Amino acid sequence: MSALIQFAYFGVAVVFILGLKAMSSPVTARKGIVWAGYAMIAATLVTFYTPGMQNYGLMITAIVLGGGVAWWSGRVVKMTDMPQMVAIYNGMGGGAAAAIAALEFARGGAHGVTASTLAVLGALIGSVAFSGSCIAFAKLQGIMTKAWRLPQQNLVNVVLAGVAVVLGLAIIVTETPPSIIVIAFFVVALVLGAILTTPIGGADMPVVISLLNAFTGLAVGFEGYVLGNPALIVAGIVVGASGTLLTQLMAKAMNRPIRNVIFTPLSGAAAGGGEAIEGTMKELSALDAASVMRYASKVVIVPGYGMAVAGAQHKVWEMAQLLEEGGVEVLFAIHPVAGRMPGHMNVLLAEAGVPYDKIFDMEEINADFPQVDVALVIGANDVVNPVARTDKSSPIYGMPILNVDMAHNVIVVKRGQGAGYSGIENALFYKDNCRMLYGSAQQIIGEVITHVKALEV
Amino acid sequence: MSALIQFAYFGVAVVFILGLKAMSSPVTARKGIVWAGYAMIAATLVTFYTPGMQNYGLMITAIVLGGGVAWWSGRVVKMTDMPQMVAIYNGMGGGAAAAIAALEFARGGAHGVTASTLAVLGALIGSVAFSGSCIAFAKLQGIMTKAWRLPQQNLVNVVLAGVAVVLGLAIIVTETPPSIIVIAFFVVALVLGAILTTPIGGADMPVVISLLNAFTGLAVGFEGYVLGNPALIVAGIVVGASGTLLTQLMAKAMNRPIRNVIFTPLSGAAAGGGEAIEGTMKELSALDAASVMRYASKVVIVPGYGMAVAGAQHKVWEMAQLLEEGGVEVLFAIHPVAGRMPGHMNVLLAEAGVPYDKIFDMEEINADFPQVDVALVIGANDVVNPVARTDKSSPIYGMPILNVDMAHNVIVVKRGQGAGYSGIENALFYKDNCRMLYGSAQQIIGEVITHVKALEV
Amino acid sequence: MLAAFTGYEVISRVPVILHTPLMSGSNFVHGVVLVGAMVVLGHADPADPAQLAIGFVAVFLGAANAAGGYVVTERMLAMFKSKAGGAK
Amino acid sequence: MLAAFTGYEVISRVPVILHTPLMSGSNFVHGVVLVGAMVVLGHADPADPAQLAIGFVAVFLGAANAAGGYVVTERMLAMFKSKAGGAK
Amino acid sequence: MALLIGVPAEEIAGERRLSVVPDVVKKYLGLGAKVVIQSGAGHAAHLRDDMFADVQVAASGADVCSTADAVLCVQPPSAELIAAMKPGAVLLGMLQPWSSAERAQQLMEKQITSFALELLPRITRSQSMDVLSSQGAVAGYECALIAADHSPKFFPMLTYAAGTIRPAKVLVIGAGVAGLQAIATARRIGAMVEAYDVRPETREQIESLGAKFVDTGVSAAGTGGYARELTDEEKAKQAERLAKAVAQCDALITTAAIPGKKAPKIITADMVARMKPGAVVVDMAADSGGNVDGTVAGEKTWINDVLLIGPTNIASRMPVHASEMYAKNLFNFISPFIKDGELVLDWEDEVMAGCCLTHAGELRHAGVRQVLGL
Amino acid sequence: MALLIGVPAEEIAGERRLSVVPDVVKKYLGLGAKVVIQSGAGHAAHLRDDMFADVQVAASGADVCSTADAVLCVQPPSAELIAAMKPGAVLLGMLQPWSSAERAQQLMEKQITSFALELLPRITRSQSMDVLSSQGAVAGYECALIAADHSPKFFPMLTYAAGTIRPAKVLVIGAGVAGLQAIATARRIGAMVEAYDVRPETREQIESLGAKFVDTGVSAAGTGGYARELTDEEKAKQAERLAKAVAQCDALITTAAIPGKKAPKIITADMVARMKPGAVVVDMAADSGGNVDGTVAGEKTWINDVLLIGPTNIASRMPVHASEMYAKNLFNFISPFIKDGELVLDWEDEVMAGCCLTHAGELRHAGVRQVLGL
Ligand SMILES: NC(=O)c1ccc[n+]([C@@H]2O[C@H](COP(=O)([O-])OP(=O)(O)OC[C@H]3O[C@@H](n4cnc5c(N)ncnc54)[C@H](OP(=O)(O)O)[C@@H]3O)[C@@H](O)[C@H]2O)c1
Ligand SMILES: NC(=O)c1ccc[n+]([C@@H]2O[C@H](COP(=O)([O-])OP(=O)(O)OC[C@H]3O[C@@H](n4cnc5c(N)ncnc54)[C@H](OP(=O)(O)O)[C@@H]3O)[C@@H](O)[C@H]2O)c1
Ligand SMILES: NC(=O)c1ccc[n+]([C@@H]2O[C@H](COP(=O)([O-])OP(=O)(O)OC[C@H]3O[C@@H](n4cnc5c(N)ncnc54)[C@H](O)[C@@H]3O)[C@@H](O)[C@H]2O)c1
Ligand SMILES: NC(=O)c1ccc[n+]([C@@H]2O[C@H](COP(=O)([O-])OP(=O)(O)OC[C@H]3O[C@@H](n4cnc5c(N)ncnc54)[C@H](O)[C@@H]3O)[C@@H](O)[C@H]2O)c1
Repeated sequence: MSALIQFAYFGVAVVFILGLKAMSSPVTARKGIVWAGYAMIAATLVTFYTPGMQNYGLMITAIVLGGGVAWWSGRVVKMTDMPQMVAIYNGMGGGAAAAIAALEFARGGAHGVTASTLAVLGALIGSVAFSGSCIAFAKLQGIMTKAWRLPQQNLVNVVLAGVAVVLGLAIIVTETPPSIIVIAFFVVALVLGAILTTPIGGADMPVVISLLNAFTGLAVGFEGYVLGNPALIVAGIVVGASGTLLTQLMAKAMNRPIRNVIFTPLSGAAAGGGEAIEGTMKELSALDAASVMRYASKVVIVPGYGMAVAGAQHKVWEMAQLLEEGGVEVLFAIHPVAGRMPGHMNVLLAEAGVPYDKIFDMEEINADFPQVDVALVIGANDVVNPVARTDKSSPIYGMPILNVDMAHNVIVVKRGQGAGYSGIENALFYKDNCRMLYGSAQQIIGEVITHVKALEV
Repeated sequence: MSALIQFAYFGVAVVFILGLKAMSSPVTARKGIVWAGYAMIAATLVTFYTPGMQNYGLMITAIVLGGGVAWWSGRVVKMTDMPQMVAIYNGMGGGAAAAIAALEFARGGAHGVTASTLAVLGALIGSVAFSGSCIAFAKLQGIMTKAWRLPQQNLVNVVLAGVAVVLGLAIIVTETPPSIIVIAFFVVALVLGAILTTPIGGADMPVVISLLNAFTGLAVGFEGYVLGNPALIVAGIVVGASGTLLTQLMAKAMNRPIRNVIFTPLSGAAAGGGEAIEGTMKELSALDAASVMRYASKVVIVPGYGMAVAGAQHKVWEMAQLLEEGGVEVLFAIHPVAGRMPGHMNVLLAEAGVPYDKIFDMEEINADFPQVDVALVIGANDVVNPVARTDKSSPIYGMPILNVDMAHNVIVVKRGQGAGYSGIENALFYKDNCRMLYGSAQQIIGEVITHVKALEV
Repeated sequence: MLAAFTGYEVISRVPVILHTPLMSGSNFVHGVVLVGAMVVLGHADPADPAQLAIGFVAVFLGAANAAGGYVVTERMLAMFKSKAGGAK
Repeated sequence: MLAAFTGYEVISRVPVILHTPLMSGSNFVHGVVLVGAMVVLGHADPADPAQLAIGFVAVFLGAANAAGGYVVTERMLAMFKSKAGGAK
Repeated sequence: MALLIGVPAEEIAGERRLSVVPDVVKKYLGLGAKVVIQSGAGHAAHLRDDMFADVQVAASGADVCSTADAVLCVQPPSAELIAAMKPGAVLLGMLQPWSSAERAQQLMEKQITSFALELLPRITRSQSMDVLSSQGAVAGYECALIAADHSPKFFPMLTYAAGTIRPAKVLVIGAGVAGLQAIATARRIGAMVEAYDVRPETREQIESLGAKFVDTGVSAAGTGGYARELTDEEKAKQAERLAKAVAQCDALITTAAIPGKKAPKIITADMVARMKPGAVVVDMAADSGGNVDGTVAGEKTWINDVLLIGPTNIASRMPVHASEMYAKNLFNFISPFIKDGELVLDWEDEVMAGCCLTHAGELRHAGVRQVLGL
Repeated sequence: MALLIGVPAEEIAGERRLSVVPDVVKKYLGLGAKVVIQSGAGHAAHLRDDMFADVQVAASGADVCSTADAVLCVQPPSAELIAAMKPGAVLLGMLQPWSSAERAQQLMEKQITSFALELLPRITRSQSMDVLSSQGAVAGYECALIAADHSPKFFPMLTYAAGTIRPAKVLVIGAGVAGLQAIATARRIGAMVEAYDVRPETREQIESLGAKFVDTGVSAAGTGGYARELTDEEKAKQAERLAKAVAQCDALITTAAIPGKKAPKIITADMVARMKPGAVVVDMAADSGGNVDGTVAGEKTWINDVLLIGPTNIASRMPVHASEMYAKNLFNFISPFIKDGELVLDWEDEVMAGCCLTHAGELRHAGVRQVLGL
C-alpha cells in the first residue's frame, strides 16, 4: 500500500512538471493547469490512504473550509485583482509549510541533523513567504497604501536574518526545542518577511510575488524532505527552481535587476542620471510580440519610414492576415506625415495589398487607442512621440501625433537607438506600457510570423 | 556479462528506432542514419564478447570481406544506380537470415515448435527476399532486360508456395531434418522469390524492393527470436512493420494498389478502360510538395488563371522567397496567354512584388526545363497541356506550350478535376513525373509554406 | 538536483503574457503542500489541541493555496482559448 | 507487437522524396542480422566445414547488408544537407 | 523568285503605328522573303529607315505596292494604293471589312487576296495572331491613363499632412481584353475599381484582378468569344442597375464594342446627368458610335460638369509597342505559309481561310457579304 | 464684428484651383468667422456656389476684396484686386514673393498684412500648412501620368500572346516631395524606376519606394530642407554620370526646382540628343526655367524624336483634390489665430512671422527684400 502511494506521489509530481511545462506555452497552457488540477485531486485522495492517519474529521473540515473560501474568492475576484490573489494564496502555501515545520517541532520527532536543518530552513522561508505575501496582498489590494522604508532598512534586514538563523540553529541543536525558542523563531521570520516586502512597490510587485512564490516552493520542497514525501519534494523544488527563473525573466522583461527590486526599490531614492525622460527602454522578444498580439482582440499597426526603408510591407500584411485568421481585429493607422512624402505609407500598403477599408488616418483612429490592446509601431518614430504634445521646446511640438501611448500595450519595431527624422528622443519608448522589438522590420516581423504560426493549434 | 550484452542490444534497438524515426523527416534524416551507424558498430563490437564464441578468424575475415566489398561498391556506384544497390544489399540481408536458419537446422539444436516454426518462416521469407532482390537488381542494372511471365504465373506461385510450406512443416516436425529436405526447402524458396519478382517491371520496381525489404526485416526478426537476440527481434520487426507501411505509401504515391503491383504487373495485360490519355493522376500532399521543392536546386513556377482566381500571388511569392532563402533557385515562367488578358500574370506578380528579373517568358525559359528539378504549375492548365504539341484534333493544337513536362518533377496545383479555358483533358496530369496538389491555390500554397518553414533547421 | 534542473528546463522560453499565469500555475503546484499538511495532521496527537490546531491551520492554508491557485490560474488561462473558432 | 506498432508509428508522415532513402535506411537497420550471423558462426562447430561455410556466408552477407546499406543511405541523404548555408 | 513583302506608310492622319518593326523584318528575311518599305514609314512609330537592315526603301506607297507580292498595312490602304497593287497580290491588315463596299469591290476586281485580321477566328491557336487582342490591350491601358490624367482627383488613397484623400472609384463597362486591361491599370494606379460586363463568366475574371463585379442580372454571352447584342428589355434592366454605379463613380471607362456593328449605347444621357461634377468618362467605343450618350469621337465634351472623352485610334497613342505587337501578330499569321521564300497559302487552314476577305475576285467572308449586301 | 474671409475667383487663365472647399468653409464658420465668395469662383474646381452653405456670394472679385478682412487666394491677386482691398486687411496665398517688386510695393502701400505661403518655415509643426508639399505631391503624381500617357511604350512588363514587352525605364531627377511621388506613381504603373538627387539622404528614401538610386558622387545638401545650388565643377561631374542614365531611359521626369531661383539646368541639349527615339521628357520645373535644355513652359517640343513636355501649373490639372489640400493648408495656417470670430495675429509665432511678406507698410521678409532690392 505504502509503496503504491509513494508511486502515486511520483506520478503526481511528474504530471505537475508536465503541467508546468505545458503552461509555458499559450497553446497548451490551459491543458497544463487542468492536468495539474487532476494530479492535485489524485494526490489528495491518495493521501487519505496513508497508513496510520487519524483526525480525518478535522482534516476534511480544514480542506473544505480552506478550499471553499479560496475557491469562492478566486471565482468572484475581478480580473484586475488577480495578482494580489496569487500573492495571498502563495502566502498560504508558505504558511502551510511553516505550520508543518511547527508541528514537526511540536511533535519533537527527531529525524537527524539534515532533516532538522531542512525543516528549519523550510519554516524560515515559508514564514518569510507568508508574511511577505500578506504585505504584498495588502499593498496591491490598496489596504496598505504607503511604501515606507526603515531608516537603516538593509541593516535591519541583516540583523533580523541573523537572529532568525541563530534561533534556527538552536532548534536544530536542541532535539526538542522549548516552545519559546520556536515561537521566537517564527515571530522573527514573519517580521523579516514583512519588513523585506514593505518598501517595495508599484511595478516591482509582480517580481516580488514571483520570488516569494519560488520561496514557498523551496519551503514545500524542504518540508517534503522532512516528511519523506516525493510529491512535495519534486513539486517544491521544481517550483523553487522554475519560480526563480521566472522571477529573473520577469525582472529582465522590466529591465530591473532582481537585486535592485529588493534592495533599492523604485519608490525609494532618485534613479540617478539626470535624464529628461523618465523610465527605461524595455526589450521584448519576437515570441513575446507574437503571443501578445495573437491573444489580443484589437491590434493597430502604425507604419513609418522604417517600414519603407526595410521594405517590410508585404511581411507586415502577411502577419496582419495571420492575426486576423486567429480572430484578432487588425487595423492600420497612418499618420499624416509618416514616411518622407505625402502618401508614402499608402503606396507601400497598397503594394502589399492591404485593402483600403483597413487603413485609417489619424483623425479617424486617434480616439480609439484607449480600446486598443496592442499598438504595433513599425519603424515610426516622430509621429508617435508624445513629446509633441507636451514639450514646447521640442522641434516637433505642436504636431498632432498618433496616440499609441494610450493603447494597453505598445510594441515598437526598430533596428536600434536610431532617432527619427527630427533627431530627437522619443518619450514613448520609456513608457511603462511600451516594449521595444529590435531588428530590421522585414526580418523581425518574419520572426513574429513564425511564432504566430506556431501559436495556431 | 551476458546481461550487459542483452542490455546493449536493447539499447541498439532503441537507437535504431530513433534513427528510423529521424530518417522520416528531411531535417533530421542524416542524423538518423549516423546514429544508426554508430549503433550498428556498437552491436557488432558487443557481439564479440558473447560468451562461448569461436571461429573469430573466419568471422573477421567474413566481415572485412563482405563489409569491404559492399562499402566499396556503395561508394563508387552512380547516384542513379542507387535503387538496385538497395535491392542487392537487401537481398544479402535476406540471405544472411536464411543462412542463419540453415545453420540452425544444420546444428540441429531443437528449440521447441515455436522457435522451429519461426526459424523456418524466417528462412522462407529470407530466401524469397534474397532471390527476389537478386532478380530486382538484375533488372534494374539492365542485366535482365525482358520482363516475362509464366503462362499460369499465379497458379505456379501458389503451387511453389505450397511446396515450400510442406517442406517447412517437415523440417519443423522432424527435429533434426535430413539435409535433402532442408536443401529442397531452400531451393523451392529461392525459386519462388525469383518467379514472384520476374514479371514485375518499370515503375513498380521500387515498390517491390520496399516489399522485399520488409520481408527481410521480418526474416531477421524471426531469426532473432530463434537466437534470442533482442537487437535482431526489435530491429527486424520494426523494419518489417515500417517497411510494409512504407511500401503502402510508395504504392499510394504511385496510385498503384500493392495487389496490382504483384499480381497484375504494369508490363502485363492492358490496363483496362479505353482512355485516350494513358496513365493515372497521382496526388501528393503539401508536405511532399514542400520537401521536394525545398531540396531542389531549381524550381520554376508557372502561374495561370487559377492563381489569379485564387488571388494567391502574394502567397506564391512568399513561398518562392522562402525557398530562395533555403538556397533554391526560383524563377517564374509566364506563358503568352496565361490568364484571361494579355499581361494578366504580369499584373499579379508585380502586385505581389516579384522583381522583373525573376520573370521569364516562354521563349526565354522553355529550353531550360530539362534542367529544372521542379516545375510548379499553379492554376495553369491549357498553357502546359502537351496535347497542344501532339494532337492535331485538339482545339489547342498548334499553341506553343511551356514544356513543364520535361522538368524532373511537375507539381500541379488546382482545386479538382476542373478543365481549363478550352475545356479539354490535360495529358500532363497523367505523366509519370507529374503529381497533383489539390486545393485552392491560396490555401494550399499556405500549407506548403508552413511545411517549408518546418523544414528549415 | 534533477528536479531543480527540470525546473529550469521547463520554463526556458516563456512569452511575457504567460509570466503571471505561469507564476500562478506554479503557485498552485506548490499547493501540494496540502498533502504534507494532511499527513502531519493525520499523525498529530489527537489529544494535543496545540498540535491539532497547528495541523488544522496547515491543512486549511494548504487547501486554500491549492484551490485558490487553481481557480485563479484557470481563469487567467481562459483568455488563451483559441479565438480562431469564433472568427472563422 | 510493440515493435510492430512502433514501426507504424515511426513513419506515419514521410515526404515522398524520403521514400527511397528511408527504404534504404531500414534496409541498413536489418543489417543487424550480422549480429545474428556472428553469433551462429561463433557457435558453429569448428570441425564441421559445412557449418563453417554457411556461417561464413551468413556473416559475409550480413556484413555486406550493413556496410552497403549504410554507405548508400548516407550518400542519398547527403543531398538533404541544408543548402541555406551556401545561399546566405 | 523570293516573296517581296511591301510596307507602305500609313496614310490616315493620326495613325502612328506601322505593320512591321525591325525585329520582325529580320524574321521575314530569315524566312527567305524580301522586304520593301516606304521611306519614312516608321517615323511616327519612332522607327528610322536606317533601323531596318537589308530592306529596299521605296519613295512612295505606290512604289511599294506596285512591286510587292504581299502588302502589310495597319489601316486599310487608300483606293489609289490598292489600284497600284499587283493583281493577285496579298493584302494583310486591319481592313475594316464591314466599313466599305467600294473597297471590297475594288479588291475583288483587282483579284487581290486580302486578309482582314478583324475576321480572325478566335481559336486557341490563333491567339498569337489576334490583333484585336493585342491592340485592345494597348487601348485598355491607355484609356485608364487617360481617365487618370483627366480626372480632377487622385486615383489612389493618399494621406498627407493635413488629411486623407480617399481613393477614386473607377467603373469599367465591358470586361473584354481592353476592359480587363483598363481594370488592371486603374487598380495599379490605386483606384477602387468596379466593372461590369454582360457575359457572366467575366465576373470571375474581374475578381481575379482584384476589382468588384457590378451585378445587374443580365447576361449576353455570345459565340466565338464575342458578345451578342441585347434586347431592349434587357437593356432597360441593365441600365437601371448600372445607373446607380455610374452615379457613384469618379471615372467611367466604357469598352463594349461589338465588332462590325455600332457600339451599344449603355450609358444614357440621363445617367450622365446624374454623375458627380468633375467625373470623367472615357468612351473607348467612340470610334464605332460610343457606349455613352453624348461622346463625340475624337473630342472632349463637357456635359453638366462631366468630361466626356471619345478617344479615337487609341492604340496609336502608343505606337512603339502597339506596332511591335501588331507586327508580331501579322508575322505569326503569315509566316507558316512562307516556305523557302515563297508564299504558299493553305486554304485548308481554318484560321487563314476564316480570315480571308477577298480571293480570286470573290468576297469570301459570308458575314461581311451579308452586311455589305454584296 | 466677426472676421469676414473673402474668396475671390482666381484670375489667371488655367488656374483651376480655389483657396477654399465647402468642408473648409464649414470649419471657418465653426470658428465664428464669416465667408464671402465670388460667384462662380469654384467652377473650375467643380464646386458650384450652392455647395457652399451659409456664405455670402459676391458678384465680383472687387466686391469680395473690398469687404473682406482676410482674402484667401491661390495665385497672387491682380493689382486691381489689391487696390480694392481694405487697408490693413490680410492676404494669404501663394503670392510668388520673389516675382514682382510692384506687387510688394502695392501691398506695403495699402498696409496689407500679406502672408506668402512659399515662405513657410519648414519645421515639423508647419507641415500641415505646407502648400509646397501638398501641391508638389499633386504635381509629382500628375507628371508620372503625363509621362506614361505620352510615352509610345508600355510602362509595365506585359506578356501577351506573341511575345513579351519589357518594362519601361523611368528616370526621375530630384527626389523632393514631387519627385518621390512621381517615383511611386511610375513604379505603381509598372515601370522600372531610377532616381537621382543631389541630397545624399534621398538615396534611402528613393530605395524605400523600390526604386534605384543613380549614384553620381555629388552632394548638395542645403539648409531647411531646401537644396543649395551646385558649383560648375560639381555640375559637370553630375552631368557626366547622369548622361548615361538619361540615355538609357524611356521617360525622364525632372523635378529639381530651387524656390525663388531659376531652376538648375541639369539635362543639357547634348544629353537630350543622346536619348532614345521615342523617349519622353516631363520637365516639372518648366515654370521656373526648366531642368532640361530645350523645354518650353506650357508646350510640347520635339527634339530629335524625343518629346519634351514643359507642363505649367501642374497642380491645377487636378483641381478638386489640389484645392482640397490647399484649402486645408490655409486653414491650418490661419485658424490658430481666429478666436471667437476675431483674427488675432501672434507675431511671436515663428511660423506665422516667418511667412509674412508685408505688414504695416513694411516688407518683412529679409530674403525677399534682398532679391527684390527693396
Ligand atoms: N510625410 C512627409 O511628407 C514628410 C516629408 C519630409 C519629412 N517628414 C518627416 O519624417 C518623419 C516621419 O516620421 P516616421 O515616424 O514615419 O519616421 P521617423 O521618425 O523618421 O522614424 C523612422 C524610424 O524607423 C526606424 N527604422 C529605420 N530603418 C528601419 C528598418 N530597416 N527596420 C526597422 N526600423 C527602421 C528608425 O530607427 P532605427 O534607426 O533605430 O531603426 C527610426 O526611428 C516626421 O518627422 C516627418 O515630419 C515627413
Ligand atoms: N491571356 C489571354 O489573353 C487570354 C484571353 C482569353 C482566353 N485565354 C485562354 O485562357 C487559357 C489560359 O490558360 P491558363 O493555363 O492560364 O488557365 P486555364 O487553362 O484556364 O486553367 C485554369 C486552371 O486553374 C484551376 N483553378 C481555378 N481556380 C483555382 C483556384 N482557386 N486554385 C487553384 N486552381 C484553380 C482550374 O482547375 P480547377 O477548376 O480544378 O481548380 C483550371 O484548370 C488559355 O486557354 C488561353 O487560350 C487567354
Ligand atoms: N482565341 C481566344 O481564345 C480569344 C482571344 C481573344 C479574346 N477571347 C475572348 O473574347 C472575349 C471578348 O474579347 P474582346 O475584348 O475582343 O471583346 P469585344 O471587344 O467584343 O467586347 C468587349 C466587351 O464588352 C462586353 N459587352 C458587349 N456588350 C455589352 C453591353 N451591352 N454591356 C456590357 N458589356 C458589353 C463584351 O462582353 C466584351 O467582354 C475576351 O474576353 C476573351 O475571353 C478569346
Ligand atoms: N517640414 C518638413 O520637415 C518638411 C516639409 C516638406 C519637405 N521637407 C523636406 O524638404 C525636401 C525638399 O522638398 P521639396 O520637394 O520642396 O524640394 P525642392 O522643390 O526644393 O527640390 C526638389 C528636389 O530637387 C533636388 N535638387 C535640387 N537641385 C538638384 C540638382 N541639381 N540635381 C538633382 N536634384 C536637385 C532637391 O534636392 C530636392 O530634393 C523634401 O524631400 C523633404 O524631405 C521637409
